Amino acid sequence: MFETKSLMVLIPALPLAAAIIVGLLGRRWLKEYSHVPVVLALAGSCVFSLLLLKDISNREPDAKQVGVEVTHTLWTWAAIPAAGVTTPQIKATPNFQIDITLRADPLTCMMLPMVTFIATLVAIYAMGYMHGDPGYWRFYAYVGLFVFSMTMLVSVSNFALLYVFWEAVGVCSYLLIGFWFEKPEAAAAGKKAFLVNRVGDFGFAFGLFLIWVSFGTLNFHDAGDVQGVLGQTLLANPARYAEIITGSVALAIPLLLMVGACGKSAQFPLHVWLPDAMEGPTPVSALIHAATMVTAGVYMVTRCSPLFMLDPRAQLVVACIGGFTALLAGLIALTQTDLKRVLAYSTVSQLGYMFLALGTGSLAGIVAGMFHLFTHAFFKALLFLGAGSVMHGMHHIIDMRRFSGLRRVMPWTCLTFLIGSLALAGIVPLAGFWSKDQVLAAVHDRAHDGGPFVYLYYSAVLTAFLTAFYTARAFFMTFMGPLVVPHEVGDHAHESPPAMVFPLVVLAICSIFVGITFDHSLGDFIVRTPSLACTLVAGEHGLEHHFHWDIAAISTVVAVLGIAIAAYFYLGDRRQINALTRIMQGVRLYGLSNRKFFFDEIYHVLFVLPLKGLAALSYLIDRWLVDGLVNLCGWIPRAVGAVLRNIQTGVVQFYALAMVLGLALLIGTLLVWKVG
Amino acid sequence: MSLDAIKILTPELIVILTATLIYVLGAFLPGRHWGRVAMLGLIGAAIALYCTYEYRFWPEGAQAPLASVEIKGPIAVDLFGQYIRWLALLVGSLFVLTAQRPSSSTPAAEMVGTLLMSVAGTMLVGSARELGLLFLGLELVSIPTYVVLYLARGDRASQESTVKYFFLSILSSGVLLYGFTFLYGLTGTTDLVEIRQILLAGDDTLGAGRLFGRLALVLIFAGLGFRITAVPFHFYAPDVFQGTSNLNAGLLSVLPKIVGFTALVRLIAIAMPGYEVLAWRVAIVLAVLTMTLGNVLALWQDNVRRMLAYSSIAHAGYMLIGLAVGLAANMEDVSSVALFQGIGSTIFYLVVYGVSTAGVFAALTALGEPDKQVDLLDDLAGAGKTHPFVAGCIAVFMFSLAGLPPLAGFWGKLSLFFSALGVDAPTGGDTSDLRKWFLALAIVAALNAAIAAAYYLRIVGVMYFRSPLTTLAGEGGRGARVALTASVVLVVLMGLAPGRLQSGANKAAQSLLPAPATPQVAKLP
Amino acid sequence: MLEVQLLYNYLVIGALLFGIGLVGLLSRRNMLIMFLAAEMMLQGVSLSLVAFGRFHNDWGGTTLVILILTVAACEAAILLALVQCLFHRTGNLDIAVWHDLRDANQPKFIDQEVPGDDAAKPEWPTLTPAGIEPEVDADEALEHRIHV
Amino acid sequence: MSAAALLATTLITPQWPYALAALLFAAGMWLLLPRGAARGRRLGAGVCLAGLALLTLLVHCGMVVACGEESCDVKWLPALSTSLGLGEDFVFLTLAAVTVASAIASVTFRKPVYCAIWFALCLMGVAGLFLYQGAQFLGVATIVVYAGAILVTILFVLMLATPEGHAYYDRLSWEAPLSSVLAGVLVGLLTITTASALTTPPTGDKPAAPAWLAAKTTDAYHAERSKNILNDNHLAGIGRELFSKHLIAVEVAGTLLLVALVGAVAIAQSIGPTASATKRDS
Repeated sequence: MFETKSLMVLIPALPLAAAIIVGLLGRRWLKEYSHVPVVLALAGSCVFSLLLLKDISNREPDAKQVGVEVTHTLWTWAAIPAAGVTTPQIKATPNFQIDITLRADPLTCMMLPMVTFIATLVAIYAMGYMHGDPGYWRFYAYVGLFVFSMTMLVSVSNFALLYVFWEAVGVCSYLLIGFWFEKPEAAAAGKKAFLVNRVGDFGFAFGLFLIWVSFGTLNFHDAGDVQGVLGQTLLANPARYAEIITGSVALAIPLLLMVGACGKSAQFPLHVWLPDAMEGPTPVSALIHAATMVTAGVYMVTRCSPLFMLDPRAQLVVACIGGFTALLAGLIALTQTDLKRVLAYSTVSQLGYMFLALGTGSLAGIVAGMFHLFTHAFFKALLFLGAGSVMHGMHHIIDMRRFSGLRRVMPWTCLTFLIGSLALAGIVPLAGFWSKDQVLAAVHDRAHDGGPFVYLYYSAVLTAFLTAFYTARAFFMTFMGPLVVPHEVGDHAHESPPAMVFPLVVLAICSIFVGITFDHSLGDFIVRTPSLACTLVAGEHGLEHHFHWDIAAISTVVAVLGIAIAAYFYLGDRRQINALTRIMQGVRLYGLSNRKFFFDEIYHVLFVLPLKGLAALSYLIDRWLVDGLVNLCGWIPRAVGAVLRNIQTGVVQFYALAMVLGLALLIGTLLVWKVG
Repeated sequence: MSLDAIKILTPELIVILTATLIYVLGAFLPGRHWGRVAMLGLIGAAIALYCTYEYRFWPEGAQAPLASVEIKGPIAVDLFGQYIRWLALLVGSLFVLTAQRPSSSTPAAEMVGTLLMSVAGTMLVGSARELGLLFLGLELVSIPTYVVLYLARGDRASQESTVKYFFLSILSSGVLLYGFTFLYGLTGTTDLVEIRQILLAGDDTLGAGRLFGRLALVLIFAGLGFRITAVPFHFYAPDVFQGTSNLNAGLLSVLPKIVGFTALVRLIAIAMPGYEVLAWRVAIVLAVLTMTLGNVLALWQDNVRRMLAYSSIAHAGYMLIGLAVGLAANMEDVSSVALFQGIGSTIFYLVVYGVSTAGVFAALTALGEPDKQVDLLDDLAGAGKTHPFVAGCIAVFMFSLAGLPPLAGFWGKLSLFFSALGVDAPTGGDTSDLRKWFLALAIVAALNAAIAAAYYLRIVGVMYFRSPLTTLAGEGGRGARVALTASVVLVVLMGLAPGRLQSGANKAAQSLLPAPATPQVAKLP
Repeated sequence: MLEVQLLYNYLVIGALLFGIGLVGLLSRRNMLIMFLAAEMMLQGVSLSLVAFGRFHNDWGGTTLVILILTVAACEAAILLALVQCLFHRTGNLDIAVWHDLRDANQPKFIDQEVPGDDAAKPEWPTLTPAGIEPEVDADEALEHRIHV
Repeated sequence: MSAAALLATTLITPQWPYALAALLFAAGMWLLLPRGAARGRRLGAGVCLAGLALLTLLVHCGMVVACGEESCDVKWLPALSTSLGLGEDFVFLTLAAVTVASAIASVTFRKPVYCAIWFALCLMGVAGLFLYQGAQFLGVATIVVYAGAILVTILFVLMLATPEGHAYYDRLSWEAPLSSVLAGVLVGLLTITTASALTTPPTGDKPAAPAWLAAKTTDAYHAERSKNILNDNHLAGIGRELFSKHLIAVEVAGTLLLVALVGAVAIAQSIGPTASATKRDS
């Protein structure tokens, strides 16, 4: 029905068009109907993405090709031509040329439907959630712009364009975090996100410079006689990579790219912005800060995996950053009382999982990371939307200590949140189980050889336990127990409107089935991506499927254990503690005879306090060391400026004096320093 | 020669005649017909623009009509001159539009006419090939500037800014002229082409003349450093910007930079072969000082114009990179690629910077009212809500100045950085040192770009994330709005398709030197 | 004199004039004197230019000096108008008055000590009176002439 | 070679007398500049004079101080010290002395009117120097344009502005020591540059004239010059040059004058009732 190339253009074009329409007409004319163009466009994009997926999955790589790829050049964007003269004596510098080229390959085709599908559901959800907000049209314009940028990010075929849309999604994220800009925290959070991301972008940009200097092009694909960085020619002959980039450059390029990925995907030490980014509207948290934009780093590392394969140290760094972040964020999530913040730290932790998988440097690991990205998008979006539903019902109160037992007033939300929680915790047969299993298996494979991966494996298992614990804790605190609602809400606690429940249900169904459905097929599909299909990454054998019973068993046990302990504390004890508190107020000595009270104290001292301490320590490191470094970097130029501004005295003759002084210095130097 | 010269100078003549006409009409027009005066200026600029189109430089083969005009004289007929002319007319028209509604104490005819005169001066500098004419062109930019500075507001601050600019400007003119003196003394001619030939041939008539040459180089750098606001010749900029109107601040941050860089290219990069080693080192030192100082001081400012003054200083630093590249590359070979890339990226950056800056100041003008301007950063608070269109445009300009893709400023910075990274050791020469210097320069520039983002975003943040403190009138006139819209369209267009402009700049840079049919360069002993 | 010696001497005189003008421009606080000093710098430049022109047997130097003369005239015109207005506003010609525009944290410039009017009444030469001594009208003593 | 050694070789040998002269000049300028009280002005004049005299010896009389291992001796460059005649020398030296001395006076006198008058004298000197060079037109033009037009107008404004003629700001200088030292350094640097460019220091006993000098001393060269720049029809030569090669420049100069005229009128017209009286005049 549609040609591949027109599909590739239509997918990003529709959201862009919708964003422009809403941006121009929304304020005056569309007003509360601003969602119409965006929802329609996103749904259209989603359909086209699926068509494209079908198209690409039907293609088989021919003999000359590594993997499957389709590229479509729209126009030449910029050209900094080397001057026309080239004489034999002059080393011709290559033209710096950027073509607007879209590409479709399995990796892109995996990302596109996921992004557009979740975006569509979030847009529908926001119809209920954002209803009546004065910036309704603005919200939809931003969302359209974001989806355009994100779809472009995954479909462009050039590092420069990747960088452009990398920034573009950052800008959209900035705008959406600061959406309620009258609120000081929101403005500050937007700024923080932007600034921390700049640090990452700085590294990324330097990585791009190095790539350009080494390869002479920024293209992924081959164009004419220019051999792309990830083009067929180089992939077919991976030995050339080692000739082009050698020594420290081979290490520097992946590390600099990883710095960029750390910024965008909120990895240690640049993870600090993501929890604060929860100041934005909850649909935004679900779409941008859980499912799509934050995975851009993972996507980019996967896309560039041939570059990461060149130096094992780079892989180790990626794995260590991932593993450490996963553990750190898991620990912090234990003690958070803000529902959205628990989920935010959980996102950081799960992204760490993905990087850990990518860092194994095996095809199975990369596939596992992408698979986890895929499943995580569904259940994390579900959880966030569920949290948003709670917020909607609780009049924007999200502190878990102020409500409980909401299962009675919000049955749909409760049910879908439960499914999401179980999926996140990794309970059979929900989505999280299958992907987490693959990740653990990939790490375990590397741990056979000993070395740091052994520790990474154990920390990953520990993280799985923590994940189950804090997820269950959040669920129990919110939905179980006696019905408590904040007094601001009064009797108005209610289930959310159908526009919000519908996406929840759809996502819940997806969270149940995407794992088991795509367990093998997703891997088989994306290994045909050129970057992954080359022998450098795929090795001799390609992808092999094993189901690791031992690992599945361990992860299940760990998850169940986590849930059980959470249940013990937050189902039973909370009631006990509440009752106890009341009794203790009346009868002082009675408490001593209550054995449960002792247990509680012992557990508290033995278990909760150290963890809490550890969590607090992590938080402190986070707060003072990392934030402090970031602040220091911002402080230095200001301090220099404070000193230098003293020369601007306002007296003309001082200025003239300084000018002549500069002149005298220049002349004096040229007399002494006899160059030229 | 004279008839041909007149033909070639048609655009300048038209602009000057329009200005004169405006002066004359100003004496007869009763009341305040500012709209008409600005319209007249605009028509003049448009006709002049059409005349430059006669020597269009977009199509490939269009150099032919230019080459056929063989003129030995003070006017260079090359694409470089055309590019500068075209740029001057473009930003000049934007400024004329912005000037459509001056304050009630400003005599509009004098204002607009004088403004056009300085545009004519800029155009003249673009194609001047002789020391005397070059000097007059520079003065034809700065003398009108004194006048418009004074006429802008008619209050104490504007008087102060005029007096500051006046004295420092005549000091710098003196220094520049002293540099001209030594250049003339070195070679015995005022014609830049002849100077180049004499220096290339190595028969400068003074025995130990190299000392004179170096002296000339440094003095010229110092004199023109004032125009381009290079540190330490930048001092006037923040004070003068603060004390004058938004329109004048825009004028001051664009036109002197254009003439300064044009003159530097013509005088140092082209006319003084054999002195590049000193020249590129001076340029690098100035570049590092200039961009760093501009950026760190901009972090502290609360006055919008003052902040933008420091920003304009920083941008001069970026542009000096391109000049340094051009100078360093020239060392080896006339036909060197990097020479053209360096100079080409500098003039491309001039376009990008000029349009963005003209846009910013047009927007600030539009937000204020004729007798009360937008001064402080606080005045802009909440503009995102009260004036969404203008605020959005300012945000675009800020992002462009900060160098965020995909706006024009990004390409400007990118081509500068690439030209710096493209400096390569010439074959056989031991200049590994050279590459290192330029790598360091690129890194410093990148760091500076990161610092700069902080204060550009601060403006955006103030507009969008704060609630208004004062009410912005938004009575700057329709002209300012049109100028602002035109600039924003240009910035976005240049961001989406900068290719032709870049290749145009490169071709312009190539046209500075005769085709490399005879690439032999006699090295000086 | 020999050509080279002539050139040498003129260049040094030019440099001296440039330097003296610089001192005046940098130190003197009267705006008109500052302008005179700046013109003196241009004189130095002109001398050097003419000397170079003669040395090279070329007209370029002379023509450049003529152009400099023109520009100096233009600058003088602007300056005089400007000084008129500035004087009208502040009542003096002090350049240091004009420093309201400066970086926000900078203190105001204040003279350390303003010297008093130390111009003692000079003794004017007087003619030996001859004939009948004229009566001096006190009102006719023109105070302002004392200091020119 | 280290930077310090470079500095030493560049600045100390044979250029140190120049540095000394410049330094004396700077010190004299500082003493001469208005500093509140009038003390030390005579000393300043003396120091300044000493510096200038040293400079004259070095530049005009071709004195070279060559330092050996143990002692320094003074030598004279024959190529430079040869003069064509005592009378001519005297005329030149007088003109130069008048010019420089009145220049110094014109920036150091406290009363602005005196400054302007000294400046007029300086202009006379410059005009004389122009004439001495054979630049007749410039000599006349300087007097007509500067002394006749600009200076008289400035005097006029001065009279209007400060009739009593002794304001506090005329008796104070801004950063006098720094600016005079800076100017001294600049003069020194320029002189040293000129000296090293134009003269070659004597090697051994016999000071050698620069080889390239020969070209400028030939009869043919002089003959050509007397046909060109030192022609009897000097004015005609300038006119031809100006209106052929520099025609465009002349036109631009005309434009510039127009702008200045209009600008000056526009500025002068703008004096309104807004003027506030923040008088700091004593």
